[in-house]
Amino acid sequence: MMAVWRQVAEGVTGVIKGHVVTLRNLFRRPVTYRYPQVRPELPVGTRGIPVLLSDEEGKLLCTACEVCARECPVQVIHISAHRDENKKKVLDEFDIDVSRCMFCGICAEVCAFGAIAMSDVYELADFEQDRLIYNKDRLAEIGRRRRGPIINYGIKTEGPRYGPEPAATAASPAPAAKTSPPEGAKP
Amino acid sequence: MALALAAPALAGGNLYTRAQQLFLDLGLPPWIFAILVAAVKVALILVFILLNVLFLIWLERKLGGHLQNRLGPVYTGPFGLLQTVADALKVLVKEDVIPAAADRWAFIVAPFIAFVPALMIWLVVPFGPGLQARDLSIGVLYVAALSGLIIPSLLTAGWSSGSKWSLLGAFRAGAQLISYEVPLLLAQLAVVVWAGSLSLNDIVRAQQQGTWFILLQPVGFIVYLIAAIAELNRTPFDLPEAESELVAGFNTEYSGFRFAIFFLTEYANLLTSSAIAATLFLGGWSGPWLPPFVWFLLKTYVFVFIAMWVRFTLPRLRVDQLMNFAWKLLLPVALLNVVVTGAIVAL
Amino acid sequence: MDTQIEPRTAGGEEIHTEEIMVNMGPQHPSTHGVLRAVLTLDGERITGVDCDIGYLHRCFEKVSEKLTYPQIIPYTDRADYLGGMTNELAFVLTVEQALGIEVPRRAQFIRVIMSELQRIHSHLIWFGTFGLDLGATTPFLYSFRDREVISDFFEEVSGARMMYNYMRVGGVRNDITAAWVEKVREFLRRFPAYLQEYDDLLTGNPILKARTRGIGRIDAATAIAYGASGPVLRASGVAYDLRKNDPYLVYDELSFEVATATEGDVLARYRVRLKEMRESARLVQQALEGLPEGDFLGKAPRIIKLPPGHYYGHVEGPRGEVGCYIVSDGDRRPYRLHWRAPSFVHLQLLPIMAKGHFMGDMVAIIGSIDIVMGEVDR
Amino acid sequence: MTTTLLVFLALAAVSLFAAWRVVTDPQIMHAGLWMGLSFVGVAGIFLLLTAEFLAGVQILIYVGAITTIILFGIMLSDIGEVKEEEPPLLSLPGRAKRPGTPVAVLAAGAFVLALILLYRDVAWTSLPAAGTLSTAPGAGTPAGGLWEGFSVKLIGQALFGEYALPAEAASVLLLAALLGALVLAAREEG
Repeated sequence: MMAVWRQVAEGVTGVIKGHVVTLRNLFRRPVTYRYPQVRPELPVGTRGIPVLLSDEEGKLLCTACEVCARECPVQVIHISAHRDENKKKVLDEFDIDVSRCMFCGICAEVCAFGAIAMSDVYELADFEQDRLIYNKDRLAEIGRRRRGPIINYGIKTEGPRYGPEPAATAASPAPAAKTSPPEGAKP
Repeated sequence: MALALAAPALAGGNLYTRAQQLFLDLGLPPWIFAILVAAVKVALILVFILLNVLFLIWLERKLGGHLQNRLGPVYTGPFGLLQTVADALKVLVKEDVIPAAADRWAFIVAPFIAFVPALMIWLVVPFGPGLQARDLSIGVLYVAALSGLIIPSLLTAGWSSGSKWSLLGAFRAGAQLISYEVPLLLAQLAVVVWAGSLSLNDIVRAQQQGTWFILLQPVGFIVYLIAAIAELNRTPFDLPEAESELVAGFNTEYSGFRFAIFFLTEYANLLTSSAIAATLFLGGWSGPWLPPFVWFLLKTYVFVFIAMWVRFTLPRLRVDQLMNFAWKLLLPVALLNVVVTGAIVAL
Repeated sequence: MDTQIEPRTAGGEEIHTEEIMVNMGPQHPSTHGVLRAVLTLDGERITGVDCDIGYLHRCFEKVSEKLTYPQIIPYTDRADYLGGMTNELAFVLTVEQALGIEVPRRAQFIRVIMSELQRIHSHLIWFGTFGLDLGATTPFLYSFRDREVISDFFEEVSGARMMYNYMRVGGVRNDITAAWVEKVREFLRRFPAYLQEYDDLLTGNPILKARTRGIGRIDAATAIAYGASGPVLRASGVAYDLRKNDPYLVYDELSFEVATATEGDVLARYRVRLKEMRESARLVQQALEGLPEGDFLGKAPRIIKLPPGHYYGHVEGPRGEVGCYIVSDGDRRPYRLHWRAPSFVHLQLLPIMAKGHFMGDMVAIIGSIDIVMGEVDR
Repeated sequence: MTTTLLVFLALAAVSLFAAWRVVTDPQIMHAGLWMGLSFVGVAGIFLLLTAEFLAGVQILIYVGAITTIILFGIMLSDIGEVKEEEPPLLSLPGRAKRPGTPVAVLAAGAFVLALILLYRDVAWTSLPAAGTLSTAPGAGTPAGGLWEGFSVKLIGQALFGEYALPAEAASVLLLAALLGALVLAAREEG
């Protein structure tokens, strides 16, 4: 008989405790925010779509060596180039099919010239599938538009980097720059 | 709500007699006037219910959001207040799908079998002194009878959809509603015994003279609370439409307008149960300082808040546990409560 | 409560009622992905379960045969998309073992931190969806609230919230910074309070206990026979944990308990996972304390070619033993890659667990084995 | 008086039409729903006669309980539609013939006759006389009917006073039926 009563008491306190938890949370600040108006502050090095970087004069850093196209696991990079009179490769086309890209960042990683970086652009929905194939002009434009430093992650990247140099050593990302968890993350 | 506030003037006040006089002067038969008055009353009640249901749906989402550390609806209107309106418009322009396997006739009729009684219940709810469409002497019985009509509706809906999920949901709904109606009625019965009348108006007046029945009938109130939530198919008793088990139960196949009717009925019933709870246990419209109608609304929303709070806290019961709970725990407690109440009243 | 079906007889003859066949899924709110379970129901009782899988098949193993080893790493994230870090680890460890690469100590510690954060991350999702399966919506949002913090950690260090592509042959891709470590410490300080909230909200709830106790019971012998691992096995009373039984990385230097329970039912699995979250938090704490200075990425050949042979590596993922089996013919690409997915193994237990229980229990059982369909179908 | 008459006629028509459909609708589920409608109509007539309690009980028990049980039964047994080649149990003149039809008509006629004979001698006027016995003022509003507010009390007094024995006998009978059903159902479980 005692056991039954204890069980009942346990059940009632269990239910009440649960209600206290939800009621307490009713008066906390919500953790969500009005997304398109309020935007999350992305950490440096977030992997959005890969973009092409340019130097100070606005010339693309890409040399059309096609390493990225070869290393891309999903084969979404298409490059074509021709040789100019000095037998130097000139980039004609550089397309990324963003609809199939999986944002793994390998292209940026393997690029020996630091010509590709992962941007912080992630809103890619479009009404036409064709528009999801980004050509070199669009990619370069996003690359110039970047906000904050783009860190070309990677193991072997030592080429020139566009944007301010991060504080840490070549390979370490120093992501401490300006991140903060979304507001209200602390209960 | 403002319209409903104007009702006393129409129902009992000066305006009523003057209007009546006007009609008699015009030489019209009195029954035309009676019908007109009835129509006005019905219209007022309909407006009241629909406005409240719109608000309730918004409240449920907003409250749920904040209970869960979310914002809830924010984009449509101030504080997202127009979200329900937007949703209603969206639902109404949806394609009206009747499944090929469905029994057309019953499929179409089913939502209305629940909807019409849900609105009719409000004929006897006392919004304030004299603010009642009709003070039936069998008020409590009337409410019980009409709220029971939802069962055939759900059974019909589930059966006619021609879907197994709907059928299972309908079976569950039928079994659950029948089971929980018994303790619900017994909880109400204890109040009736104490007040000595079935009329909702009398019950409010009895509480005005004495104390609120929640103090005299705490057990009855808890039984009512639990059974009412079960009758409303709300978590933790939302088995008929348990989305993780039955997809959406009896209304799996419903869409568009008919789905809206079911949705509306659900919230109208929540409002009804809350209003009845306020009337039976919380003293109805009685209270100091504020106008009676405001008191009535406040008390109604206390119950609404509890129902929503519970919904966002508890997990769902299993179907056999639901039955066990009704028959093995709730029913004996409710019966005992009636017996004890009867003994106290008799002494 | 006895929930087994008893043969219903009257006058010596068995009475048969018509059974209903129901397709649960492939699109169903609680199948955690696209799983189709064909249920045979006697009223609400389940008399048979027939799982139909493959709706999410993406040819992971076949595609891997056409990819170089570094290219496979992002694919492993997508097998069990809630356990990316441990999946990558399983693959990377296998390759390292084949090549005989020594991984720097700092990288090993970082890998432990990531694995354990991943475990907490995954169990938080499980907690939320399990609550959702039982009809409680609020735990889901609370656990996601807390999970987001870990996602932020991952994003900061790897650049992605789910598909990390973080582990590398020979180490990890990026170093962790002091600021990051401090943030994780802060999270770990708050984490017990979160867990307390979950306990108050769900664990102590009598409805949860009634719904889970004695449901979906599986005994140790059956679990072993079916090759179960992870929390499903440990909830049946077998204290088998690869972190203890076949220590990899630096797990043998860290102290933690293997969470076990003996009942083998849904409630036991629930308890084991909650306990594991606590233990994982302890592990992260220790790994942060002991984090040595040094390289985070060791020396690895530029072009990775595995010597011909068969290699198997495994780690303790959030769901159980994640195994990677590579057959190499000496090329830059594996000749064959097989992925041992714990969810796939545990799904085989579903018919045994579900038989004789109610429709509503089915949902709790699926929730308790914590399947990820991406991993089942691969 | 015209309003009452009109409403009565409407309700009677609905009830009769529904009742007719109950026996003619080939889809049994629909027949069950028609039956519910017929009960609702009868409840309306009760209400018209200011027998509110009876109306409430009619809805609660006949529509809320009996129709539900019948719908449940139909759903569980999966009878579905009566096939075209099988004529409905009761066929109307002109449709396919059923040997049972004349018997059914005879039985129904006899039942109606018996009811008429039974109720012919009931002194309907005794009700107001009983009303004077009730000293309680009741709660009827001025707008209510003559006996509004009294009927529940009267019925209660009658049930637990004069007719206590029959009422108890009926409840014992129901209890026995309930237990019987329980025993039958329990035996199936083995």
